[in-house]
Amino acid sequence: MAREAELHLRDRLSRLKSIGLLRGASISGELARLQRQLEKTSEPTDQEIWQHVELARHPDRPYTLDYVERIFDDFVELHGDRARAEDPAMITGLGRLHGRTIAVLGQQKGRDTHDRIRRNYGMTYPEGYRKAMRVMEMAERHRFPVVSLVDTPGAYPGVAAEQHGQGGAIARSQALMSRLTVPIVACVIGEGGSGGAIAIALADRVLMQENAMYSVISPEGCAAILWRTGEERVKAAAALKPDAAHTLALGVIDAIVPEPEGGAHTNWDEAARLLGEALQSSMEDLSAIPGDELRRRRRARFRSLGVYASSTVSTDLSTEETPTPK
Amino acid sequence: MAREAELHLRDRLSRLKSIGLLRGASISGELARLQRQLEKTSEPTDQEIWQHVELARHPDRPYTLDYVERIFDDFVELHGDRARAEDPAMITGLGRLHGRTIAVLGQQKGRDTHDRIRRNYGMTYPEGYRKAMRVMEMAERHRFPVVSLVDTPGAYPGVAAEQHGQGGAIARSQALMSRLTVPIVACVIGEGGSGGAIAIALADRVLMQENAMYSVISPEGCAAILWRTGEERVKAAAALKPDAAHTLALGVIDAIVPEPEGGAHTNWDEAARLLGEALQSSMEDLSAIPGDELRRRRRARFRSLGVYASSTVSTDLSTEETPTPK
Amino acid sequence: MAERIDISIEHRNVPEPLNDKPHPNTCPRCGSHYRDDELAENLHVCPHCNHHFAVRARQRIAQLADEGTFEEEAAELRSQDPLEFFDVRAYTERLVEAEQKTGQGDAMVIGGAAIERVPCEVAVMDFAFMGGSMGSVVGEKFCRACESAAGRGVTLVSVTASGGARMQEGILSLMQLPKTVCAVEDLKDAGGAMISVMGHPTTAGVLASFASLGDVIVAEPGALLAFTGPRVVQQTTREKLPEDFGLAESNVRFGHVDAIVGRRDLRPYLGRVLRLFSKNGAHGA
Amino acid sequence: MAERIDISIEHRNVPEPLNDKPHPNTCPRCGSHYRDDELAENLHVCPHCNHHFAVRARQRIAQLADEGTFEEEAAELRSQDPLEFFDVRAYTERLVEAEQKTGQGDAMVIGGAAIERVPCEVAVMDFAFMGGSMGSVVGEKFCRACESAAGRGVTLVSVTASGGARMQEGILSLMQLPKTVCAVEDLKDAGGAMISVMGHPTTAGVLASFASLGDVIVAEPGALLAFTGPRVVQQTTREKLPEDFGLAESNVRFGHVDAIVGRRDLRPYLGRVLRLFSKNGAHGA
Ligand SMILES: [Zn+2]
Ligand SMILES: [Zn+2]
Repeated sequence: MAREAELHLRDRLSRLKSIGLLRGASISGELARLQRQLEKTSEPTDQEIWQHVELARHPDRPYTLDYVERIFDDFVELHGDRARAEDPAMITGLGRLHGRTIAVLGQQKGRDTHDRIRRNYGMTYPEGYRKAMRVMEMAERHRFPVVSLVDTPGAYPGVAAEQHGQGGAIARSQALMSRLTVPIVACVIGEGGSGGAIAIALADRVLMQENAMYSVISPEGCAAILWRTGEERVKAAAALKPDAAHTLALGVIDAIVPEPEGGAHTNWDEAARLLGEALQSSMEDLSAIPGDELRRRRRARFRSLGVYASSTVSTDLSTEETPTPK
Repeated sequence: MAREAELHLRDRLSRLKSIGLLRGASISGELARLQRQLEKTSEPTDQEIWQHVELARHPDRPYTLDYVERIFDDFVELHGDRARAEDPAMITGLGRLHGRTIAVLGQQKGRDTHDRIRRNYGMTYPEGYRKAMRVMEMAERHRFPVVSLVDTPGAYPGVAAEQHGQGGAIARSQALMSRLTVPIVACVIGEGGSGGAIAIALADRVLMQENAMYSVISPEGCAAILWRTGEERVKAAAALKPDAAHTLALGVIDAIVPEPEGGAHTNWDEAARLLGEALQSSMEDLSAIPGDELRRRRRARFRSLGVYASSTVSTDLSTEETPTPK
Repeated sequence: MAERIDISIEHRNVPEPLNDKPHPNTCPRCGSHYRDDELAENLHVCPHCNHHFAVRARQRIAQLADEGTFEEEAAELRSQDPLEFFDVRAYTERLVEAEQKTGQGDAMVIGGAAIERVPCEVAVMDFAFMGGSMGSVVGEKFCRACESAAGRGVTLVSVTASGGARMQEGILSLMQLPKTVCAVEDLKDAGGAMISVMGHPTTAGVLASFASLGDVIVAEPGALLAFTGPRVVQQTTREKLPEDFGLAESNVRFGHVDAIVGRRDLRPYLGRVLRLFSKNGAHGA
Repeated sequence: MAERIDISIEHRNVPEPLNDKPHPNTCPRCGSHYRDDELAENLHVCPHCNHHFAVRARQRIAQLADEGTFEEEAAELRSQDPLEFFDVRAYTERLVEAEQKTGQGDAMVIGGAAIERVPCEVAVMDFAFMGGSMGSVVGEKFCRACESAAGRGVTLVSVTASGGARMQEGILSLMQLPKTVCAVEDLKDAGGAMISVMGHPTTAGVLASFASLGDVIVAEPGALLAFTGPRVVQQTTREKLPEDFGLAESNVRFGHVDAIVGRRDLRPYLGRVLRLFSKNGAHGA
C-alpha cells in the first residue's frame, strides 16, 4: 500500500480518536490494533492479506446466529418472504439490545454438512432478500433500528435464483435501505461477498470485523478472469485488497471491530462481546439523529464513495489529477 | 327489497343529485335510469336479478382492455410483478385521461379461447395482485391517481395460487390501497367476484356499471353450499342480491354508471364514453382533496360498512335493535 | 411433546359416533378419547399425538390471558339481516340457533387483557358460531379491537378460526375484508402492532384480510390456512393436491407464516413477542 | 420487421474472421454482412433476422435524441487507480488503451437531451469501454445524471450494456452499487422518474443496482439480463440451463421487465413514456 493510502489510514485514525466513534473498553483495544495495523501497512505482504481471507472463511468462525444468541435478548426469528419461500440462508428476527428492540438481518452459513446444504452455504436467494425487505419495512413502521450482519460468499448463482430476479432483488433491497428513516448498522462478520453482501449493507454505519473480508469478487473468481486460473488467488487477493484495514483506508467502512487475539473463532463469547459493544455504541451515536437527517447522511455517505479525476483533455489521461475529497 | 332499502336508495339518489357526484351529460341519464330502477325496486323478481348476472357475464361484454383503449390516451401496458411472473389476468399500465396521467389496473378476461386460457378467465394469481401493488406504489410516488376496473369471477382457486399466497396477496393489496394518498376510483365493469374483486376495489369512489354484479360468492357456489345443488343458482342470486341497485342501497357502492340501452355489449363505444365520463367526473371531485384527508375518508368509508344491532341481553337476540347509521 | 398419559381406560369407553361424526372428545388423528377436564387441562391438545382440537373463544382467552385480566368489549353486538336472506331457512333463525348452541353473540370475542403481564388487546374467533364466518358483527368487533388497542397503546393479538365470509350478509360480508384491513392500517399508523395467531381453519375472507396483516404471524400445528379450501380447488381444477395442501406446515415452507407454535408454547411465545413490541422495547425485562 | 434487403453482394464479401471472432459487421445469428453505413441506417439491427448488434454510446444517443439536443455533461471524468491494481498488466495501462480504442473517457456518456421533443436526461453505457464495467467514473456520472434530471425536473433515460463491476477498482467498484441506488432514490424523492432500457448485456453489478430501479424497464430483444451469467451458473451449479436462460424474453415471462422493445420502436416508445411522466402529465399532447 502506498504512502497516500497510509495517509488516509492515519487520517481515519485521527478522526476515529477525535470523534470517539466507538466508545468504551473496546475502543482503546481497537485503536491499538489499528495502530499496529498501520505500522504494518507500509508493507503488508500478499501472504498477510491472504491470511485475512482464510480467517474470514474459517470453518469455526462464529456465524450470524452464534452472535445473535449472545448479543440479543428475547430473540424471535421471523421466517418467510410472504410470497413464495423461506430462505434459510438469510436470518431475520427481532431481539433486544440493551433494552431496545432491534430488527436483525444476517446471512447464515451452516455449521455441519446438513445445515450447510440447507442454508446453501450462506448464499442468499432473491426470496431471502425479500424476507429481509419485509422485516425492514416492519422495522420502519415500528421505529426499530436495524442491525445487519453480513456473511456470504455471494448471492446464489443458480438458475432458479436468476429466474426469481436475483439482480432486481439486490437492487431493491439497497433501495429500501436507502429509504429507511431508522438507524441501520451493518457489520461484515466473515465474507462480504459482492452484490450478495451490499444488498444488506447500505447502512448508516458500516463496520467490519478485524479478520473479515469485503470484496467485489472472490479472489478465486478474480484470478480465473485475469490470470485464467484460480491458482493465482493469493495474488488476486493481494490485488483486490479485501481486508479490513484497506477497506477502512478507502473510506468504505467506518470502523474495524476488534476480534479476540488469534481470530473470532478462538473465543466466540469474547468475539460476541466486542461485536455487541460496537453495535451498541454505534446505535447510541445514531439514535439522536432525526430520521430524515439520518437518511440524508446515509445517502450522502454512499454518494461520496469512489475515486476519480477530472481531465481537461478528453482523449488523453489527465496529467493534472484532482482526487475527489472524501 | 324492503321499504328500508328503498329509503336508502331514495336517500342516495337525493344525495347524488345534491352533491352532483357525477356531472355532465351522463348524470341526467344515470339519474333517470336510477329513478326507473327505484320504481322497479319495490318488487324485483328473481328473474330480473338473474338477468343482471347474465348480462354481467355476457361473452360480448367489453373487457378492461376494450375500455382502456377507448378511454385513455398514450396507454402503455406494464408487465410483471418484478419477482416471479407476469399474470395476464391482471392488466396494469399508465395512460392519460383528459391530459392527466393515471395508473390503470384491471382484470382481463380473454375474448377467444386461446386468450381466455392465457388470461385464466380473468382469475388473478397472487402474482397479478403483486403486479398491481408495484404499479400502485409507483403511482403513489409520482402522484398518479389510480383507476381500477374490476372484472373477475374470483381469485384463481389453484394449488400454485395457494402456495404463492393468494390470501395474503389479497389482504396486502387492500392494505396498500388503504395507504395510498392519491385518488382511487374503482368500477365493477362485469363480475365483481368476492376476494378477487375487493383486492383491487378499496377505493375513494366505488362505481358499478348498471348491469355489473358484485358478490361475496358466485350464485352457483352459494347454491352448492346452501341448497346442495348448483341448479338453484337463480334462487341463490335472488338471495345474494348482487345487482347494482341493491349494492347501492346497501351503501357498498357510491354510484351506478349507466350502460347503453340493452347493455354494454350492444355498443362498446357508447359504454366506454359513459364509463370514461363517470371516471373523469369522480376524479375531478377527488382531485381537490389533500392526500391525507383522502386516505382518512377512504378508510372511514369502509369502516362504516356493515349492519348490526346492539343487544343488552347477551344470550338472547335483541328486541331493541338500533341499526347503525351509514 | 408432553409425556404420554395412560389413556387405556378412556379408549375402552369411546362413545359410538353419532351420524358418522366422531365424538368431539375423540382425537380424529389417533383415536384417543378424553374426558372434558382432561382435554381442558391439556389445552385441548391430544397428549398422545399432539393433535390440536378446536378451542372455543373463551377457552382460548382463558388459556392465554393472565387470570382475571380479560375485560370483554362490544359483547352486545348482534347481527342484523339486511338482505332478509332466506335459503332453506331464514338467516335470523340460524342466528338464534347459533347463539343458543354456543352462548355467543357472534363468532368473535374481543377485549382488553394481559399476557405474561404485558397488557394487550385480544380478538378471538369462535368456529362454533356458524363456522366462524365473518359478517358485520365480526368485522365491527375486530375494528373496535383495533381502536381499543390503539387507544391504549397496546398490541393486538388476533386468534382466528374461520370458514370465511358470512354469505347470508351478501356483499356486506365481503365489505368486512376492506373494513378490517383499514382498521389494522389505522392501528399500525397509530404505532400499534398486531400478532396474528392462525388456528384451524383460517380461510377465505379472514385469511384474505386482517389475519394476513399481522406484524408477526404464527400458526397452530396442522391448521388449514388457505384462501380456497382443498375440496373446491380439487373440484375446480382437477389438480392433484399435495398431501399437506394448505396446512400450516406448507405455509411456513412457502414463506407465509413466521412460525408454527404449539398451543403449549403459545403463551410464552406471545409474551416474548409482546415484550418486543411494547413501547419502551424493554417491557417486563 | 423491415423488408428484407438484398444482401447477396455483401455476403460474397464477408471478411475472414480474425482469431475465430466474426467480423463485427457480420450478423452472428444469420451470417448476413453489412457495410458500416448500412448498419447505421438500420440502427444496427440486422434487417434480415432482427438481431440487435451492439451500439456504441454515441450512436445510441444519435438514434434516440432529437437532432442537436444532446449536451454532454461530466465528459472530463477519468478513472484513477486507487488500489494500484496490477494483474498481468497495470489498470492504468488498460485505461489508456480503452480510451484510445473507443475515444471514450469511460464506459458511460451522460447529458441533457430531448426525445420526441420531451426534454430528458440520458445516461448511456458503452460496452466497448472495458466491457461496460462500472467503476468510480461510471458511478459518478450516473449520479450526476440523476442530479441533473432532478435539477431540471425531467425524466432520466438510462441505457445499459455492462458486464458488471470494474474489478480493478476493488471494493470501490462494489460501492458504485449503493452509490447509484442512492442517486436514483434521491431523484425519485425529488419527483423524478427513470426509464431503464436494458441493452445486451446488462448483468451483475449494473443489473443489481440502478438498472433495475427504473419506473419502467424495457429490454432489447435477445439481450442477456442476468446477475450471474450462464457460464458461471453452469460451472458453479452443474445445472442444465434453459435455452433462453437470462434472455430478455425469459425476463419478461418471469415478471422482471415491462416490455421488449425493438430498437426501431424504441424512440417512439420512449417518447410516449416520457410524455406520461412529464410533470403536467400532458406534455406534447
Ligand atoms: Zn391424538
Ligand atoms: Zn441477422
